[in-house]
Amino acid sequence: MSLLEIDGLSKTFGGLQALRDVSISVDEGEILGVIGANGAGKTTLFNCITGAFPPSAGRVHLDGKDITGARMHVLAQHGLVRTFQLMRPFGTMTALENVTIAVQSRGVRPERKARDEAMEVLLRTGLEGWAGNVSGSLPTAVQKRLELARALAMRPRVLLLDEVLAGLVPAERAPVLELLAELRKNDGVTMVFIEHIMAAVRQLSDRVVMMDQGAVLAEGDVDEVLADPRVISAYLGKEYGDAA
Amino acid sequence: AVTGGGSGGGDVEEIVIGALHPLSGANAVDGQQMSYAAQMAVDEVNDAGGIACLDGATLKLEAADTKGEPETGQSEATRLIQEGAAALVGSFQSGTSANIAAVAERNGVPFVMDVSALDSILQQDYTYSFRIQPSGGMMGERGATFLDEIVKEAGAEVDTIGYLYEQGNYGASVYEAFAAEAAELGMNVTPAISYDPASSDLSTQVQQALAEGADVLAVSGYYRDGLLISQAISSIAPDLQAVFGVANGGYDQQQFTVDAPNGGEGYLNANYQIDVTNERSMAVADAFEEGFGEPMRTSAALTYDAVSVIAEGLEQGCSADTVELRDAIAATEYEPIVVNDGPVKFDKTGQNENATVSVVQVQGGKILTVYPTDVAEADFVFPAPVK
Amino acid sequence: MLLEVENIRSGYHGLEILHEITLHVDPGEIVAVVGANGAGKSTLLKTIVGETKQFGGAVRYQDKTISFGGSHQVARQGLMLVPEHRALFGTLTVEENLQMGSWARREREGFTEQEIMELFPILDERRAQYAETMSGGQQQMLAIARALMGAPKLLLLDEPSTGLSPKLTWDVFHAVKAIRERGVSVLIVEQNARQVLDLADRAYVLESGSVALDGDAKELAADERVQAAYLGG
Amino acid sequence: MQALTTGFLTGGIYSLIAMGLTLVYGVLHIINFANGAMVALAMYITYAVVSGLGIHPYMALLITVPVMFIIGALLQTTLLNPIMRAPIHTQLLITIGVALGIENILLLVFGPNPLSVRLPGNQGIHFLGATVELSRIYAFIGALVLVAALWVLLRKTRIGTAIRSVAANPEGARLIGINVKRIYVLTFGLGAAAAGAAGTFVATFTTIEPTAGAVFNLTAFVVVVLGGMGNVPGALVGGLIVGLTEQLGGLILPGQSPLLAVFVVFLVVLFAKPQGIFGRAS
Amino acid sequence: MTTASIRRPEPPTATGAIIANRTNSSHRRWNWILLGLVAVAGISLPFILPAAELSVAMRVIIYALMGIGWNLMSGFGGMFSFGHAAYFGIGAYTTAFLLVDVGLSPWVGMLFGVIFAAGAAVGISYLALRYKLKGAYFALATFAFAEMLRLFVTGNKALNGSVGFTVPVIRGDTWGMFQFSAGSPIYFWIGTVFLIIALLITMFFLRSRAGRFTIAVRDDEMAAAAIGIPVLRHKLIVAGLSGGITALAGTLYLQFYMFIDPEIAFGHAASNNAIVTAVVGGVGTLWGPLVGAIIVAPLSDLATTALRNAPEWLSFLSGQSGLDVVIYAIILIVCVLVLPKGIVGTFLSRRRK
Ligand SMILES: Nc1ncnc2c1ncn2[C@@H]1O[C@H](COP(=O)(O)OP(=O)(O)OP(=O)(O)O)[C@@H](O)[C@H]1O
Ligand SMILES: Nc1ncnc2c1ncn2[C@@H]1O[C@H](COP(=O)(O)OP(=O)(O)OP(=O)(O)O)[C@@H](O)[C@H]1O
Ligand SMILES: [Mg+2]
Ligand SMILES: [Mg+2]
Repeated sequence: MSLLEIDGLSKTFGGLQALRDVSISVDEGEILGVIGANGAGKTTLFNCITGAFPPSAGRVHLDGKDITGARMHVLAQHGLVRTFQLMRPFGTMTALENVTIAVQSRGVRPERKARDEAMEVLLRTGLEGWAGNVSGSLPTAVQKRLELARALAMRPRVLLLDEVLAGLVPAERAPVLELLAELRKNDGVTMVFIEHIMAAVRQLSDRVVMMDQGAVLAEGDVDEVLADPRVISAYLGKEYGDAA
Repeated sequence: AVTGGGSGGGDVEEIVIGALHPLSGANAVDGQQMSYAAQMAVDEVNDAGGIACLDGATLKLEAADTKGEPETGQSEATRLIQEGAAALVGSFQSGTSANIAAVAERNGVPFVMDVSALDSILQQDYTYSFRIQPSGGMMGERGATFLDEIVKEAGAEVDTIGYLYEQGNYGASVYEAFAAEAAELGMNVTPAISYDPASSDLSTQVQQALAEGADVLAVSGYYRDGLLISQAISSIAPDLQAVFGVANGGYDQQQFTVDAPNGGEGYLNANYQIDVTNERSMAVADAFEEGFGEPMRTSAALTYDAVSVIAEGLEQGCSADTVELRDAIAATEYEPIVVNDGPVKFDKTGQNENATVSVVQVQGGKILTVYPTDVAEADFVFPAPVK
Repeated sequence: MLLEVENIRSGYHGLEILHEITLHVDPGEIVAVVGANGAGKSTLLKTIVGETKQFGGAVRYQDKTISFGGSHQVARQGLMLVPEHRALFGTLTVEENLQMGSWARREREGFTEQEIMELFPILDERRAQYAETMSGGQQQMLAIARALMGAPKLLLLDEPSTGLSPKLTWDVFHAVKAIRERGVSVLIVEQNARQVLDLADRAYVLESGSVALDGDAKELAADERVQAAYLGG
Repeated sequence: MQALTTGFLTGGIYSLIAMGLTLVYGVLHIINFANGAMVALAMYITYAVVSGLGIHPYMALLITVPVMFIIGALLQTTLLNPIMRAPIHTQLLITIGVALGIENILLLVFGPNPLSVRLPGNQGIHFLGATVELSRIYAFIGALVLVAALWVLLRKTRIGTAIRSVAANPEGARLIGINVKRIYVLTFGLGAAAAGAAGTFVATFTTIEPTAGAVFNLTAFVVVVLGGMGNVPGALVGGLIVGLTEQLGGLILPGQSPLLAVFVVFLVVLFAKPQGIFGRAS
Repeated sequence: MTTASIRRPEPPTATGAIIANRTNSSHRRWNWILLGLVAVAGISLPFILPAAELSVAMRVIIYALMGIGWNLMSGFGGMFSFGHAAYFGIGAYTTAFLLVDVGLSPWVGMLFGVIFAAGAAVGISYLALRYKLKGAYFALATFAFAEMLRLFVTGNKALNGSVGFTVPVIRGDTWGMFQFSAGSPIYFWIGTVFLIIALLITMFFLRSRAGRFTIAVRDDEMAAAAIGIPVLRHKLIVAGLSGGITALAGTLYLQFYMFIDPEIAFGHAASNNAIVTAVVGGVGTLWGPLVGAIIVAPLSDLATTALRNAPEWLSFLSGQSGLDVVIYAIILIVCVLVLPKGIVGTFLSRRRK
């Protein structure tokens, strides 16, 4: 039985059909990459899974339990945690406070203990030096990593990552990729990640789903999907095919 | 309690009277007139040699702006008392007066209300508050009586009275008293329509009030809404014998004859008024107009009377001590410049028991007192259909 | 020299982000600026157009000095920035966005509307669509097209490929080439160092608010320090 | 019938007054608490012009509209432009200050006596079983003309598109060469000019007092929200809804303020369509 | 080609975390010191101030309570309320009704007032949030609720309609009935206690987990939900606290002025005062509302007094009604233009540098 089961999910905004009958299942401990052109509905898929807004049709099961339309904070408490494509730090708080809050929301008391744990997460994500800085004016890359740190502080079982690498230069991507690999290995975290950077998709994912205009166009092994002519024409472009 | 004035002996040189009026805000027109009238009354006493029995002690007026807000009224009243006011006059808005009355009571300083119709202010068992003008209830009741008498004298027949009143407490209390009295006198008040004085159009309400074929339309409201009603009436052009204001704040203003359609010709209003048959009243009114540049409103005349009552109390009681002054005012009888059934005399709640109204009518662009006959300057016209 | 930046210092709320940066752009050039996140690339572009306050130094465009708050004036002189977050008029249609782009055009020669539509055919199809309902990639095209409508002499692009699919990234870089072929100079900031160094004539590497390296783009691409930090992975 | 007709015409007046409010909110995102006071100011200008020069009241539009435009532009330049980035409550506070200032300056200059402006030839006419004054019908037509004029300005002219651009994204507008502050000034000026036109029309059938505009503040807010904030034709429809609700509400709930019915409708609409009746979900 | 080495972005201060903790605890110490100062001032002021100024001092306290209430919901909770008159009015009216018509002590009335106002705040906010109202729409919805209450009370006979309530006068001091002789310093002392309680509530709230969560929700709702914080619950908690504190101001107002009517209680002037106080002092700061109240509450009196005792060459100005309000308005505008973040807000952001 798969851990996260998405079944026939659809979402319309006014006249726009952002998701059409999307069915995906993710096994425990698996890393699933999601690719697709801009506007394909990838972020919307995350939004519907995590209860940011209810899907128009379809069901989502986590661990066999129907979680369709459950509220985001409840899901987070059950270990279904996401990051945001556009960073959303608590801008008036320091980096440390941002993470401490996440630890506290798991019920960790007293504050000192929560702060110590948060500091560990910052160390792990290489953010320890920024702990005391107000998060709103941190550089984009740091905010990006803070986004990840905050999610990790929730000790997720399933982590939904929305373009965590976008905006990082290659040298900065490597440690993040390492961290994610390690998370799977040591903590057995299941991950679904949206990414436009193919190198990362190749390196990290066990399986890839390609979305186009709200629907799943291709699914399967990374190399298979990236070699699919439909994927090349809709997403990668022929130059990519040439270059590869 | 803090006492104002001096030590109550005869060695007082200057006695402070605090005047609290809305010098700004929506009712500043009246407030400014009233403040001026208070000064006039004070000047008159001083010019005549001050308070004789207190060795010619002079009066000093401290005017304060309530802005029409109860809390400002309260803090200004407190300040005036702290600065030694022996008595207060004021204040126009009932809410503000109620508040000042509480302050006066707690400080033991007499407070003479000029204008403020709300019946309940004097139903708190206060001992330091007095009121010159008739209460809302008194005005409604008298209004009905006088209307009935005018109709009878004119030999006309009025069965149905449509009634429009502003929904606030003033409109409602006047209307209720009027309706009760009218019922006794055998007139039908139906329908009675209340309205929001802040509305910008009242034609619907006017039409409703006329729905049962009213012979007379009675109106209790303020200036602005009164004017809107007159405009609606003139555009609907109903078949009315008369429009009869009951304690109406608009239909006895000179400005109304300028603003209203057709100069408001024929409009009647039963309200407290300056006594135009009294020479002293007219002298005061003339002096006022000369000094202030505008005709004296009745509200200002009431302030003049209120200050004069205090002066009278000082003279009678021979003391500026607030407690003694209170007793003196309670016992005073004073001939006012407004129409009154005899001298101003306070009952035990502090209400001027002789307070009454008279009926005015717009005739030839002038506002003339027409009833009761003994204070009238002209004959009433009835029926007086308006256009 | 079209644009000359001399020892510029700037930042936010009194905190200095850029330390004495000097660079220039000649007519007809594509100049790239690469650098890590937070290096101050966007700040540099914003400072050039006068959106962000200079603490010291000077920016000269066509030999005229640009000062803080002058962005609408410099746009009229043909210096246009397409910012990181595009700043489109979301509640206006594509057509209206383009129409507004020519606000500052004056008498300058430049792309005609028709030429722009040829460059970005998708926009022609979507003339009546509200800008905010376009997908990320389309919005990026529109933002560039809108700037081109103003007939710029120098176009500043801030990370035009961020968040775009590989295919759209190619499209955008093609467009940049086409723009240069029309004689418009381009100063482009990019994360995508490999592609941009391929495209550019010269490049600057920005680090912590200072220029760490500069020179010919191809040479920089071959530099091992650059390769390690920006081209690896 | 009377209620319907009156409601309709009153609604026109409300939308007339709300027009400037909605424009200013739409572009500047400022809740202009001083809108009512500006209407009052325009009424006094109308009065001064009519009684001073003896011209027809509607001719006063030629003066109130440009004068109010200038006043609005000055207010924006001096008071609001410096704080355009401040949070909404800070801007609100400035407009509260402006409202207090205008109302009390009027009191100082013109004194507290209510004034009025007479419209020559104004009379009641019968119309669909109801009686209405001509001046109100003219005001209604004025509202229609104003809506049409603003709509054409915003939708069909280059400067109008520029105004909408600034509303949509000030930074983007600046980057393509639009002088954003000047557009702000222009817009606030237009808002004030709309208040000016409203003031002149309303002056012909109501008494002129410093607080005469403020009594419309509440309803104007409601109208603006109903119509969708920043939506000019929406303000017209919102105005009509409020006018009708108020009149009919007065019939249904006698004794209660008719405004109560208006607020009930207001909340119902707000909850059903948070962006106003014509608001586009974003 | 220059030859500087290539580095990864480094934080400006490697010891950021330690600094953050230090400033935090020094903040806390300052808060206690200031609170002590408030207490000392509260006790001693009646002995220093002339009695006439005591009513101004009372107004400072009432404004401060309203500002603190508003600030909790709008400054820390991020929900811009334009209708705080509703809670102020509920506090005053509940007390007045229970006192005059039922004969209950104002202390009891106060308790009910606080409970009702908190309930109303929760209810109103729930409705507005449930339907996803934001920013100006949320503000106008709260405004509409306050107006509806005003109109409802105005038209309601059982609540004395537009007349309002007058507190029956009792001679002498009675703690039980919360009434003391006019000008008694006890009012001020009680007010000071209320003020300190409100400040303590704010302080402890901000320090508590719930408070931290609320700030997180204000900074970014979606992100807060994503890390498991129940957004709606925290918004409602802070709205309730806010309503309750504002109701305290209502009761205090009633007992001090001994009169309430619908316009005072529910009119938009009350909402405005709460906002003005907080904005002038500094929105989203602990001490902002109190500082704002100290400036704003006496302002109109100062303007009036200044005109009353105008110097010779300005004497033509005195007696001009409305002028004092104009001056008040000008001072207010200048205040906001010069310090858009408010007094405390500006002070804090200066110090941060
Ligand atoms: N709240 C919303 N209201 C209306 N339309 C929306 C909303 N959210 C997303 N959309 C639309 O749904 C479609 C899918 O958007 P989505 O954000 O899921 O794309 P994406 O695949 O994440 O793209 P990108 O790679 O650019 O982030 C787009 O056309 C977008 O405009
Ligand atoms: N509006 C702002 N207020 C305060 N600090 C800011 C602001 N914008 C940027 N910064 C800070 O300035 C520094 C440089 O930011 P800038 O956006 O210029 O970097 P960048 O090189 O463009 O990075 P990225 O690749 O992430 O876009 C960062 O530390 C950032 O936190
Ligand atoms: Mg996305
Ligand atoms: Mg950048």
